[in-house]
Amino acid sequence: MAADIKIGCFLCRCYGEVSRVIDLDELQQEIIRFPWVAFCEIWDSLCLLENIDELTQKISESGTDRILLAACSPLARGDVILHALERHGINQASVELVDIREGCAWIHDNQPKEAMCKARDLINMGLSALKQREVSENQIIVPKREVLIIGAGPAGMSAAVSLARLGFAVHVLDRARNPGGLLNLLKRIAPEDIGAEEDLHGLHKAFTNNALVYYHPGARLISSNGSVGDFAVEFKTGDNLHSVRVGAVIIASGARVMFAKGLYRYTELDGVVSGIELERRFLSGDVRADNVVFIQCVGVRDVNSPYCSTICCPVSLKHARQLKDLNPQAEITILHRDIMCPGNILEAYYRDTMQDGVKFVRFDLNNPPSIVGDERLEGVNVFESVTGISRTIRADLVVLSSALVPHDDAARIAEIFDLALDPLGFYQVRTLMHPLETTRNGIFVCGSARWPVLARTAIVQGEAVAMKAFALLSQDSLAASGMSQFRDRKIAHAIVDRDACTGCGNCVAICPYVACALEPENGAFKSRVNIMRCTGCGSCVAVCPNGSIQLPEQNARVIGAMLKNAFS
Amino acid sequence: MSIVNDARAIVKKLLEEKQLDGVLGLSCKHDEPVPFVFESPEEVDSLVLEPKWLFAKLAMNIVRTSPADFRLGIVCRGCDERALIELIKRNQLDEKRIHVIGMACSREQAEACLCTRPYPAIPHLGEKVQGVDPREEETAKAFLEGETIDRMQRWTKELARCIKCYGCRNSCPICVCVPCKLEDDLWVRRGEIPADMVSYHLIRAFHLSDTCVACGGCTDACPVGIPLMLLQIAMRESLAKEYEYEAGTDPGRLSPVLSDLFVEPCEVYEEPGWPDSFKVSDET
Amino acid sequence: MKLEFVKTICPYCGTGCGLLLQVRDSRVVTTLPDKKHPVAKGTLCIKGWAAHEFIHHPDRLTQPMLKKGDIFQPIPWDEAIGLAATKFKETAEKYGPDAVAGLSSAKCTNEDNYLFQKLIRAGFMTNNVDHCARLCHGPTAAAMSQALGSGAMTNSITDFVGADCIMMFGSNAAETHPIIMGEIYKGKDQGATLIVVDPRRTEVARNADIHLQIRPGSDIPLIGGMMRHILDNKLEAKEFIKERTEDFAELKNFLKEWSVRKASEECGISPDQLRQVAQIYARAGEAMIVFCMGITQHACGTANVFAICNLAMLCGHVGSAHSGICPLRGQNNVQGACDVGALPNVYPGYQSVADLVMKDKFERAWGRPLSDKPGMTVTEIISSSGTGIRALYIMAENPLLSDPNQNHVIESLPKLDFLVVQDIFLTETARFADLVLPGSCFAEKTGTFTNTERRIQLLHKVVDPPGDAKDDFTILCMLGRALGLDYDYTDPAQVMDEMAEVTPIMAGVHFNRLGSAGLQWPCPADDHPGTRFLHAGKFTRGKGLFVVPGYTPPKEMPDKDYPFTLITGRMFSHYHTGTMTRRSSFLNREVDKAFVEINPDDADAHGIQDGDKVRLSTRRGSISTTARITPRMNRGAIFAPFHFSEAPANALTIEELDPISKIPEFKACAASLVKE
Amino acid sequence: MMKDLKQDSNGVKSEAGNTPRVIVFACKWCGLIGADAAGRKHAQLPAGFRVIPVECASRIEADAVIRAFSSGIDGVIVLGCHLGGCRFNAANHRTAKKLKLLYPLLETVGIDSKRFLLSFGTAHEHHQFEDLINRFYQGLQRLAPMDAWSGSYLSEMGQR
Repeated sequence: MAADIKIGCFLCRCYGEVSRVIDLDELQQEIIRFPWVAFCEIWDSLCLLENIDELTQKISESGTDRILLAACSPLARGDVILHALERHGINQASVELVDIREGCAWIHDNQPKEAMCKARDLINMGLSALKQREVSENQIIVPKREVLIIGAGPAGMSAAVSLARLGFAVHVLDRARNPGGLLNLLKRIAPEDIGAEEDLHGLHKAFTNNALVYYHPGARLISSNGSVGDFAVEFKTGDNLHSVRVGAVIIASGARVMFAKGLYRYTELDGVVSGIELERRFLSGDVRADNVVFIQCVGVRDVNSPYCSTICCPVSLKHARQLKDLNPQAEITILHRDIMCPGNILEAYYRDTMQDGVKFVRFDLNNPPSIVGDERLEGVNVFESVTGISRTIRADLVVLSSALVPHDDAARIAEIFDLALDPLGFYQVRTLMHPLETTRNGIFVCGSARWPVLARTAIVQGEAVAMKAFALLSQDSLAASGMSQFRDRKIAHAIVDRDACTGCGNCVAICPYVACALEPENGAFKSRVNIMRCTGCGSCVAVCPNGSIQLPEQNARVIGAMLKNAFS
Repeated sequence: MSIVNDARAIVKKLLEEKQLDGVLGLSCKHDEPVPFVFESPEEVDSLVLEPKWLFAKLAMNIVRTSPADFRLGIVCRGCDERALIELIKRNQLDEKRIHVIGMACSREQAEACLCTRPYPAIPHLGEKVQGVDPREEETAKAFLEGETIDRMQRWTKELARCIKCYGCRNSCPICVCVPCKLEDDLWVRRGEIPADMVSYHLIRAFHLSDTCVACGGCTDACPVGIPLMLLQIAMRESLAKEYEYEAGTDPGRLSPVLSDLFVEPCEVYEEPGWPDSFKVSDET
Repeated sequence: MKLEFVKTICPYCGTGCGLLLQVRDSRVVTTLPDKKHPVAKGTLCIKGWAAHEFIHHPDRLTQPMLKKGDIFQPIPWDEAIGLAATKFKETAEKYGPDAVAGLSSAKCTNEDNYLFQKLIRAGFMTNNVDHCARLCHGPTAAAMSQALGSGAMTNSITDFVGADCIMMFGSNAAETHPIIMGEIYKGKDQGATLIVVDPRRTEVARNADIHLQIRPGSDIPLIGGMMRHILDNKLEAKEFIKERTEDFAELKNFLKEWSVRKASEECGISPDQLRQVAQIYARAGEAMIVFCMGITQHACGTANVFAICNLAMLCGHVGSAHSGICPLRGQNNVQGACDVGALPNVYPGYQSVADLVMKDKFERAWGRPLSDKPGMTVTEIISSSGTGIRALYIMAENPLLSDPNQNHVIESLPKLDFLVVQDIFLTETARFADLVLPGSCFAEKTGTFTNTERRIQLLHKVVDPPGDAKDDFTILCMLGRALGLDYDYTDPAQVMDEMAEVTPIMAGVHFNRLGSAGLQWPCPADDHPGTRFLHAGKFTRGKGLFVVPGYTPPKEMPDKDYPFTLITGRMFSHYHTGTMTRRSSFLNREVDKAFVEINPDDADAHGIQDGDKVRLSTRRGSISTTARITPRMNRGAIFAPFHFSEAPANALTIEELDPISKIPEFKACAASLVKE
Repeated sequence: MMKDLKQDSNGVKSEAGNTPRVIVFACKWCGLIGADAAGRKHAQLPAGFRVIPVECASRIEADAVIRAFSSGIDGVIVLGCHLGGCRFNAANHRTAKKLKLLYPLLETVGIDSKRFLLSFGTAHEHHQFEDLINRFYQGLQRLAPMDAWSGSYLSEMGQR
């Protein structure tokens, strides 16, 4: 590291908050002695507006290349200062913020001697870190103003429409022949209880005749390259290959209705049908049934697929009511484990259904209902977990409510885009805080691809991701800034020393963002980091056997120097 | 004795049938066994199997410096085979270009090495014998058991003898990094013996935590007799316990510590009011 | 893809570990330990692992060079040899035979050394041949051969395992002979008490049971005190003394003056500790003494060794499997070089030149008239350059860095009429040469090395010397023939056979017998298995001789101008003058700059911080180096390694010679240290 | 190092009332927020610990922890986000697994596992950070000092 580096120091009294515990003047005397310290000043405060202007002026005049601020924690006012400096064109990487208020003065104010000595150490650590720090080079790209949407269900369509409305061209890939996704199979929609077509109408219209929406029916994804701001995606419709360059990708590939083969003698007895079949009968209009039994939680909420697909309860309620409308005398029983109807609207929907005279019987997982009847359906035997009585309910139609399961091609798409799937096979979202982001920057997920949702929610989510994509692509340029830090503070991304790299592949294996890749280089392999993908978490640094991959801003020498000066 | 003859027969056959371009093994002309690449069946008569010799790194260098179509056979023991597999997993070696002629070690050898698995996946030579449990062995016990403070003193005493010959690293079949962190002032202070003990030895040991095949090369190569291999035992055991993972046994399986908890879960210690902590802070 | 491994012997210290050098397209690419080697058993030290690194270094000399004006110009071999021969002849005729001298090398094989000393002796009829043993174990050879009859290590390295007490005087084996240290630790683990006498708190000292941190150069008082205590408490081995030694009375007499109290004051050790140590050593069933430069490199070096011999004989701890006296030889073949007579006072096999019978024998063997006048030693040769000595032939030595008071050497060398240096690199010394001959390194020659335990081991040629360089054997033969000697050997084996004829102790040694384990001399007959330990039952000289050690404290004691005692020595990653190790990237990375070790309190007192540039001065000269602050130094003592030509410790050392063996006092001189 | 040596005799240690020296590697997203929160409520903590902020706990290589111990530090804490809530897409899972392997090693050479704490999920929970530091210190107090390493050996080597 350059030994001739000059560091300017500012110590903040914070109007006595710090200085009543720590003797800053003494510190100043010590600090100023270091050859690499250009100057050291004590201010009453650094964070007020006028301070900041003064500060920036001071810094630019002093001509020092690194700045140390000994003040409060970044969460208090620290980041305000850093952010302000950034705006004045002072790279945050060249500024070190040492927290001597929350981190020292306030938690040790009953032991000033130790606090003093700790403050000294913290500042030493800061200085040594500054000396060792490097600044990672930055890569700017101009994002493509187009978006790729996979799937044309409610989610996909609404996303497409709202993006188009914002003036973005969207390519929508659909595995089906015409847009609408699962909605096309439905007659009515829960809980609003309106006709699917009429509900869809507006969306459909906005979608189909829209100059900015390029709809590719029967499309099949082939490959993807690049990263946030500029993805190159190839797909086929029929035999002809298309390739598009887009700035962001929205995955709205939806989910699949479970095929309950072998459960409750489904496909053995004609009387036993799935919810989706019932829908078909509604559409064709030939539904005749006096005794109908619905069975909930088919194939879900058990050890194999331990999740609630959330839509089945509302759907069954919807079906029950439709049947009641057709035949008010019909005896309708819903066998359930719990009725999942969160929120006021669904709750109301549930109550109304009860009032309509639909019976609800609770069973439990350990002895589930069984179908009675040999060649033709006679009834359903159920053990009521509430009363503990087991009885047989007559039925000429048994409906197995159909759960949604991850779509078959989810895994394929995930592979093409290097995305992670959660243990159930739905798309992994980044964290609680980033519910619509997948594990890769610039790729979003919405609708039932992310998690089974009702049409309305899917539409809302579609609009939401549209906004996300818009926020991303409406910037005129993207920097490789990893994840946005507190207040969008720029953070490091990893770089590889190609000479030292042994090509062991640890970084590739561990990178949570698939940012590392191995490239053959005269016989051996060398790792390379895609800095647009890299978020600077540093996992790779920790597993690199010989430190050939580093985060410049916090390279091993920085950590080493801080350790060395931690207690001096 | 017969093992040697079997070995020679197998190697001869492989070479005659041109299945391999060379076989790496020990050649003993005038009573000095040295590593040698047998390329013609005639040479094979000088092939011997003792003493225990680790060929993995050597094989790597040979394959790297030989033409791309050169296929190398290696007459090696279980530990050596596992080392080869680890090297393959780390892209240091192309598995298509090597062929292992596995040899099971004798009980004596196993005891000498404290080897838990003294045989290769497929023992072409010799009879599989039961491995030994290092924790049963007396000297090992002294280093692995007893009070913390005793172990500390025991190890300090041993490690304080280190003469920093780098033999443990050089003889390790899996240490291949150039440059090596151990030569970096940042991690290990240079120019002093005993080597900056805690850093040198623990960093070395930890770098091999999920890679060590317990071949004992480090112990054998230590001039002052520090039983370095024992540093690895506990870590290997914990990997086995948590993930049923043993380095070098499954070419297809990456080290579990490189994946997240969804893929390979491990026991997470939960302390009330103190989530996701990995250790008990106090018995009270 | 041909993979080739050649077994050979490590070129560094006297332990003589076995190496396997891997050769790929006629370059040595790696070093591996030799698992079958009797001493090393498949282990190596840091230098051993890097032994191959300097072999193909670009600095290697590739052709003979003649100095014209100030610059060297390459010349063909025949010319070079012819020139050398004529020059030497002229000088000998002009100024008489004793004007010619040769410095042989402990880095070269026994065969090379034999040919070299024969060349000087038979070629010019002078005994002015010596080598660096003078600067390490000269006193050992002198004293031990006088007291016991043989100057060599009495036992084998593996014998440390089994001793009850191991006492180390002035040896930092952990850095200088690491593999031997391993054996010593083994011995300790098997129950031996390890006692270390050293003014520095070296790694050895830290790992010892007892560490006596004596004042530099106060060994005789210490040993005197011990012996006195042993006598006072009747712990001496009366039988042994009566049966096997003589002149005991004189020792007794001498010990009168060394009361334990006086002794302890002299060496700065508490009387109790001194007594304790004496008891441990005397009571031990079998006890080993290890000693090294700390004993010998003093103006009273020979006396020190006498003292050690006395101590050992007093307790009867010599001449059995696990008790003896073990001087650890520094150079890989310093033992051999002495054995084959590269010394001014003896012919091969320690046969005195002054002894007319021997002279006669060798005159017949070599067919040339010889001189019966003992020749000059290294230090004398250098200092009388230009006066006594006119032409000098240096083979693979670097006196400029290895000899005391460098400035003096620098003045002397140019005074020579003619200086030939034969080496593998253009060493600091070679720069002063008129003629430079490119020699070969250990990997480029066949021959034998003799390690510190008298084990004669075979090394095999691995690669050819670079460019036009020739192996030393060939060069010597060419030169010999040019001087009209019968040097028509074709193979080093013939030389070994010739040696066997004229040297009884090696009479039974032939290449074909050496195999992988080698042979330990004495090996008087072709069927003799070699000797593991000496003096069994009877000393080589007959009866062990007690010689009174005359104690002289270090010449230069610290004073107010030069407040420190400077100790020079080696450290683990470098070797002697660094010619080879400084050119091995791996070793040089470990330690790349000179340093001086100083005690924290002293540092404090002089306001020196770790890593500061400091100026280290003595009355001879001064160097600029870096301070390394470590508690391993006593107050008042500082330590500087002499490997670094940019900060040569021997620019500082005093040229004070031991009266008998002429060894300089490297281990103590007054110095001052100031921050730059 | 000169400085360090003085530390041993009469430096910080005595000055800081012999409070054990602890290094805290805290991830900016949780550990640091926890520390900050503790600071805001003026929680009184032992003064012997120094926080080194990192982007994510996953950046901490075991070597750094080992280096800390080898320079005579009495304890090391690594703080990351909840194992469910890593900002970096479960990067901290790898840390958890990797550094967990350090316990057996430290235990083997006799560095008590109480000296090393690997904890996930202290964001915004000042009581937790406080509690954690205090209990860690209680743990340390109960241990024999690192002297076998730091005293007899390290100090002789002139290390801290």
